[in-house]
Amino acid sequence: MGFQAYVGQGWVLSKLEQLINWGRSRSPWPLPYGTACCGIEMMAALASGYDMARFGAERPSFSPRQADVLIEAGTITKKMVPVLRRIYDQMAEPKWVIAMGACACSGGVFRTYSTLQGIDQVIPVDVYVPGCPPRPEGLIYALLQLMEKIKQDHPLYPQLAELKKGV
Amino acid sequence: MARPVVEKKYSFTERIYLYEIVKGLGLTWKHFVKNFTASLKRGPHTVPTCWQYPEDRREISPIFRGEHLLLLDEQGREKCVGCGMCARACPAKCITVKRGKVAEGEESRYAGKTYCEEFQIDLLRCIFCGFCEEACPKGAIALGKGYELARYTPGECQLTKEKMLANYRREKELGILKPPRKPVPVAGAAKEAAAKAKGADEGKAKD
Amino acid sequence: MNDWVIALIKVVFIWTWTLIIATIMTWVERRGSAMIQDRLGPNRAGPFGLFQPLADGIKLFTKEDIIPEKAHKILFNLGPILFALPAFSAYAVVPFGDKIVIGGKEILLQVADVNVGFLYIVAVGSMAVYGIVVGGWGSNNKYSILGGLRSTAQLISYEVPWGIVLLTTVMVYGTFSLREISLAQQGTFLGFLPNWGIFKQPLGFILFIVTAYAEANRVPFDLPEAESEIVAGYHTEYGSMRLGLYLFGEYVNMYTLAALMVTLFFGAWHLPYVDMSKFLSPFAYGIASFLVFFAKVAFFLWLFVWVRWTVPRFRYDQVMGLGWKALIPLALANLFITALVVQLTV
Amino acid sequence: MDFQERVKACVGDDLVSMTEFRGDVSVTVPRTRIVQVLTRLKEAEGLKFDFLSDLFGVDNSALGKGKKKGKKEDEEAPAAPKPPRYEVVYLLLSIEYNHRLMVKVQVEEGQMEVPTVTSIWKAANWPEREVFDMFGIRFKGHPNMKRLLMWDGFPAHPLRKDYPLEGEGEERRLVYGDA
Amino acid sequence: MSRQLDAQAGHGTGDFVTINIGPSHPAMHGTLRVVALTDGETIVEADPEIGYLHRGVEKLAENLTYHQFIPITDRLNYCSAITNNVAYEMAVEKLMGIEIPDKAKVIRSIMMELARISDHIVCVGILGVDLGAFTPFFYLFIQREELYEIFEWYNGARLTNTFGRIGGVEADLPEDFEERWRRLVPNLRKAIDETDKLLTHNRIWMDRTIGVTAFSAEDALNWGFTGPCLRACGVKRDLRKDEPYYLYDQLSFEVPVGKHGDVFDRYMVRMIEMEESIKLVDQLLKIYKEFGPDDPLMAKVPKVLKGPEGEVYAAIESPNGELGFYVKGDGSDKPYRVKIRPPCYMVYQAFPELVKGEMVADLIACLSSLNIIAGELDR
Repeated sequence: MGFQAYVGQGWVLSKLEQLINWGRSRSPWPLPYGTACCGIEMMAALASGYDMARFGAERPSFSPRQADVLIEAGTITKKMVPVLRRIYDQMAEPKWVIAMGACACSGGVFRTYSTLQGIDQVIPVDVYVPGCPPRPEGLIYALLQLMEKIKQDHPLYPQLAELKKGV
Repeated sequence: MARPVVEKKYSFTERIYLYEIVKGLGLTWKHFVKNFTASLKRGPHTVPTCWQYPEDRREISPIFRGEHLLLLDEQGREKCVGCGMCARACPAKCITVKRGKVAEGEESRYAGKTYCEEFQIDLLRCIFCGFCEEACPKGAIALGKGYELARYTPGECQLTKEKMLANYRREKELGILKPPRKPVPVAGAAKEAAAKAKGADEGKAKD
Repeated sequence: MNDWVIALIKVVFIWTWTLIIATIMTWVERRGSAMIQDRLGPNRAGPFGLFQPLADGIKLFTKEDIIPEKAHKILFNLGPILFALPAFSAYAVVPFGDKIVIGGKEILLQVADVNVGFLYIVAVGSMAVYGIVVGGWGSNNKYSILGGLRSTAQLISYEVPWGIVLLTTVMVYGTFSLREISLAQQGTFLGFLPNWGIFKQPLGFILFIVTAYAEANRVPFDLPEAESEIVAGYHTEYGSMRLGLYLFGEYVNMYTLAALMVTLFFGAWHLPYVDMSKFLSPFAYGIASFLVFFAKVAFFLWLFVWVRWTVPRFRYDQVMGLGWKALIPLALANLFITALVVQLTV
Repeated sequence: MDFQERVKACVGDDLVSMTEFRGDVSVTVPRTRIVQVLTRLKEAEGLKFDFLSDLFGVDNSALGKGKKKGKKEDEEAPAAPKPPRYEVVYLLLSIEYNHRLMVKVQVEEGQMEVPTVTSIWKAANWPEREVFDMFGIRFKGHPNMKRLLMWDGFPAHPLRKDYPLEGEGEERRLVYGDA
Repeated sequence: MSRQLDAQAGHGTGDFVTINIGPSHPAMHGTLRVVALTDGETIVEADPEIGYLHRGVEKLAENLTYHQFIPITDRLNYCSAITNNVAYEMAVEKLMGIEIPDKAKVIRSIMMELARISDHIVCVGILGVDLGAFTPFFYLFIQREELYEIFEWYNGARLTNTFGRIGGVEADLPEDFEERWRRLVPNLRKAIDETDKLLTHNRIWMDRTIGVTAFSAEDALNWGFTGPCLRACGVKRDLRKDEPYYLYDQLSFEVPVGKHGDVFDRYMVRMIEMEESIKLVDQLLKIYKEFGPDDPLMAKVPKVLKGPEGEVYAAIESPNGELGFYVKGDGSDKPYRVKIRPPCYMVYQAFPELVKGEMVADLIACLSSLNIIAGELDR
C-alpha cells in the first residue's frame, strides 16, 4: 500500500500510539556508559543536585537488555569501539543514544591516534550534547529533547517512521 | 608474600548488627521527614538540595564559560577584525575565521579596517576553556551563559557568526553580560616601572 | 449468590489488590528512596509521579522481547513465571480482615481458610527459588548463573531458621490455621500488653524479619541481583515484560511476607486495646478490620524500602555464616525455650 | 654538593655522564649495567634509593630540530656523532632522605633491548610494558612482555617522533567472539 | 592475555570459570576490565586490562604549546582537575625557572585542598555505592555540588576548571569566597559525620572492609604505592610533609596512617584527610588575608613561552598520591616530551596481588577503595 494509506491516522490508533510514546518517554532507563570526565558530571546529574530520576530515569541499568537510552559520556578510544558496538547491539529495540560531551560527539580536543573521532561513526546518535563536560542541566535538556523526539515516534507505523527518519 | 592477617575486634554494640542498623535507620528517617515535609510545599524549589531544572533554574556564576558571543562595541560596531588569534590559541583547533576587507560603505558596521566575513566554531569540538577570549587582542569574543546546547544533528551544533551575534543581543537584553576582565596584577610591574623610570637601558625584560 | 461465586470474587479481588499494591510499591520505593537521599524522585508522570509505574509498565510491555540465541528457550521463558506465580498464590491463605456481612451473608475476608495454612505458605515460599535458578541458568550468562547460585544457597539456608520460627509460633498458638492465630491475638496479655505475637515471641520476631529479608532478596541480602557485583544478577538477560514479571514478583513476595509478619506477630486486624467488633456494624467492622490490617502491612512494606537505602550489602560467605552460625542456633534456642514455657504454663 | 659526590662514588666507573638542571641530578649509565647500578643505588646506605617513582622512554631523534632554523644547522648535524635515538629514564626516590635521582640509559636503534628491573622493584612491570608499547624497546627477562595501552593488534609504536599525531588510520577489527 | 587465561581454565582442573568483568560494568569506573579466573566465588587469578581510555595525551602534549596543554591536564584525574593543573604548571615553572608570587602560592594551595576534598568525596561515595550503601553517596555529593559552585564562581567551570596559568594564577579569589566557604564547612562536616555514622561502626560494613585485600608496607613500597593507599599500609609518607612545596611547611596538619592497608584503612584515611583539608583551608584563608587586593598574582612571563633545553621532574601530593610531571624542553614553544606519573597507575599494578584469594565482592570493594581514575591511568 502506498504512503497515502497512512496519511490519516485512525483516531484510535493514534491515541494508542501517543500512549505508548508517553510511556516510553516518561521512563527512559539510562545505561550510564560513563568513561571519562562526563561520567562524573552524569553522576552529578543522577545525584541529588539535579536528580534525573524526576524524569523516570531513576533505575540506571548496566545490563543492555533492560536499558532504553545509552548515555555515552566520555571519550571512546579505538580500543573501546568493539565493546561499545556490542553493547549497542545487545540493547532491546526502541533504543536511543545520547552522545554527551565533546569527546563523544566528535573526539573533542583529543585528535590523536587512539581516540575515535565521534561515536556516530560506530553507532547512530539521537542527541548530541556539546560541552566539556556539559552542565547537568545541559544533560537534562538533552533528555528533554530526546523526550520530544520520542513523542514524534511512530511505533505502530514502521514505514512512516522510516519516512520520517529519511526526511 | 605474607599478607598481614587482620583479626577483627568488635565492641558489643558493633557485634550485634541491629543497634547500628537502627541508628542508621534513625538518621535516614530524619532525612526522609525533612524532605517529605519540604516536598509538600508549593513552588518549584521545594526540596532545598534539589534544583528541578526546567522550572527552577539554578543561579550560575557571572563568569560561567558557556556558548560563545561575538561582542559589539558601544556604537554597535563589530569588534572582531578577523585576525585569527583565537583560532591559533584554541587547544581543540575548532575555530575557523575568514578575514575580509571592509568595503567603503560599511565603516559604521565594523570597528576595524578588516572584519571577519565568516566565523565558525565547531561546538562539538570546543572544550569551553576560554583561551580564545584571553587571546583576542580586541576583546571581540567572550563565553556567554548558554548551556542548553543539545541538538539532534551535528550540523545544528556549528556556531556561525549570526548565531553568536544573536546570542550577544539576547544576553545584552537580559543584562547578564560578563563584567570586563580585571587585568591580573603582574609581579614585576612595580620593579618594571621603577626600572623604566630610572631609564635603565639594560632592563632585564627585553621582550 | 452461592459460595463459589463469592470465592471467585474474593480471588479476583485479591489478585487485583496485590497487583495494585505491587505498582504502588514501585512508586513508594522510588519516591521513598528519593526522599531519603535528599532528592525528589519521579514527579513528571502524573501528579507526584503517581503514573510512573504505569509508564514503566507500558514501556516494558512495548519493548522488544529478546531471547538470547544460546539461551535455553523453555527455561528462559519459565523463569519469571516460576518466580511470580508462587508469590501471587502464597496469598491465598493469608487473611486480610475478619468477617464482613453483605446482604445478610457472612463472608470470611480470607480466600481459603485452610487449616494447614502454614505448610502451604512454607511450601509455596520455597518455590520462588526455582524461578531464580531456572531463570539464571536459562539465560546462559555467567552473571546470571552466579546470581542463580547465590540465590539457591541463600534461600535454602534461610528457609531453615524461617521454618523453625514458624514452628515456634505454631507451638504458641497451637494451630496451623492463620485465621485462628489471628483470632487468638485478641485481648491483652500479662495484664497490660496487647495479646500480640511479638510480645510472646520477641526473639522469634527478630529472626523472622531477618529471614524475611533474605527470602525477599532485599538489601542487605540482595546478593542474587547485587547491582555492583554481578551487573543485574539473575535477571541480567531479561528484557521487557519478563523483567517486569521478575520485578513484580519481587514486590508481591515482599507484600506476602509483610502480611505474614503482621498476621503472626502484630495481631492481624486487632487494635491494641479496643475491640472494634463491639461498637461497629458488621459491615463497617469488616471494612475497618481490612484497613487496620492494611495499615500495619504498609508499615512493614515501608520498612523494606527504608532498610534498603540505609544498609550496605553482605558478602556471600557472610550471608551463609550468619544464616548457619547465628540464626539457626538462635531459632533452635527460641524453640526450646518456647517449648519449655508452653509446657509449664499449659 | 656532597650528594652528587656520593652518587658518583656509588655509581663508580659505570658513570657515562652526570648533569644537574634546576636541582634535578641525572646520571647516564651504560645499557647493560643498569641492573647492577640500580641495586647498588638501592643498597648504598648514604643514598637508599629504595623507591622507583617512574620509568619511561624518550625519543631524542627530533631534539635539535626545534631550536635553530636555517640551512647552517643541517650540515653541522651529520658531522657530530649521531646521539643514540632512544633513552629510558628511571626516576628514583629515597623514602628516608627524600632526594630524587634520574638514571638514564641510552638505547641505540639497532639493539632495542634493555635488561628488566622487575627483579628489583615489582613496580617496574607495567611501565616497562608501556615503554615497549609506546617506543618498541623490549625488556629482557620481563615476565609478560606485551602491549599495555594499545590493543594487541596495533601495528606501530605511537610515541616515536616519526609517528603522526592523528595516527595512520589503524582500526580495531569489529568482530564478535573476539575476547 | 585473556586467551591464556581461557586456556588455563579449559585444560586446568576444569572447575575454574573465567568471568570477564568488562569495561562497561557498574563498579568498573567506566573503562577498566578485569578478567577474573574464579573457583566458585573466590578468585584464583585476576588479570586487569587497561588502555580503554588511552587518549594519547602525551603525544598530544608534544603538539601543543606549554600554555595550550593546561586544559588537557584537567582531563587526567577529572575528579580533582585542579591538582593536575598545578602539578603541570609547577613542573613547567621549574623548567623555566619562574618563581611565582606568594599570593598565587596561597591561592593554589587553597584550591588544591578543595580539590582534595572533592576527590575524596567521589571516592568514598562510590566505595559506598559499590558495597550496596547508596545513601552516603547522595549525602556527600550534595557537598560536592557546593564545591562545584565555589570553583565555578572562581574561574567559570564546574569540573574541568583550567586553573592557573604558567607563572601564577589567572584571577583573585572572588569576594564572597570566604562567605561561601563558611557556609559550606558545617554542611560538609555534617555530611562526613553522617557517612561515618551510617557506615563506620556498622558491622556489615566492617565485615565487608576489614581485612579485605590487606597489604604489607614493604610490598606497598616495592609496588610503588603512594598516597592514601600507602598511608593505609602504615607508611607515614606525604609529599606535603616530606618534600614541602608552596606553604605546606608553615601549616600544621597531621597525616593519617592506617595499620593493615585493607579497604577499611583506605576508607578511614580518606575520611580523616577530608577533615584535615578543611583545617588546612581555614589556616590558608588566614594567611590569604594578609595579602592586599593588588598584590601580584602572576610572575613576569614572556608572551610566548620558550622552554629551555633540559628536563625536569616535579611532583605534588594529589588526592590519589604522588602526581609527578616530567617535562623536557628543547628551546621551542612546545614541550619536547611530557610524562605524567599517575599515582593510581602503580597502585593498579598490584591489583592481581591484592585480590588473589579474595571473593568477587571483595574485588569490587578493593577496586573502588584504590580510587582508580581511568583518565589518569591510561593518559
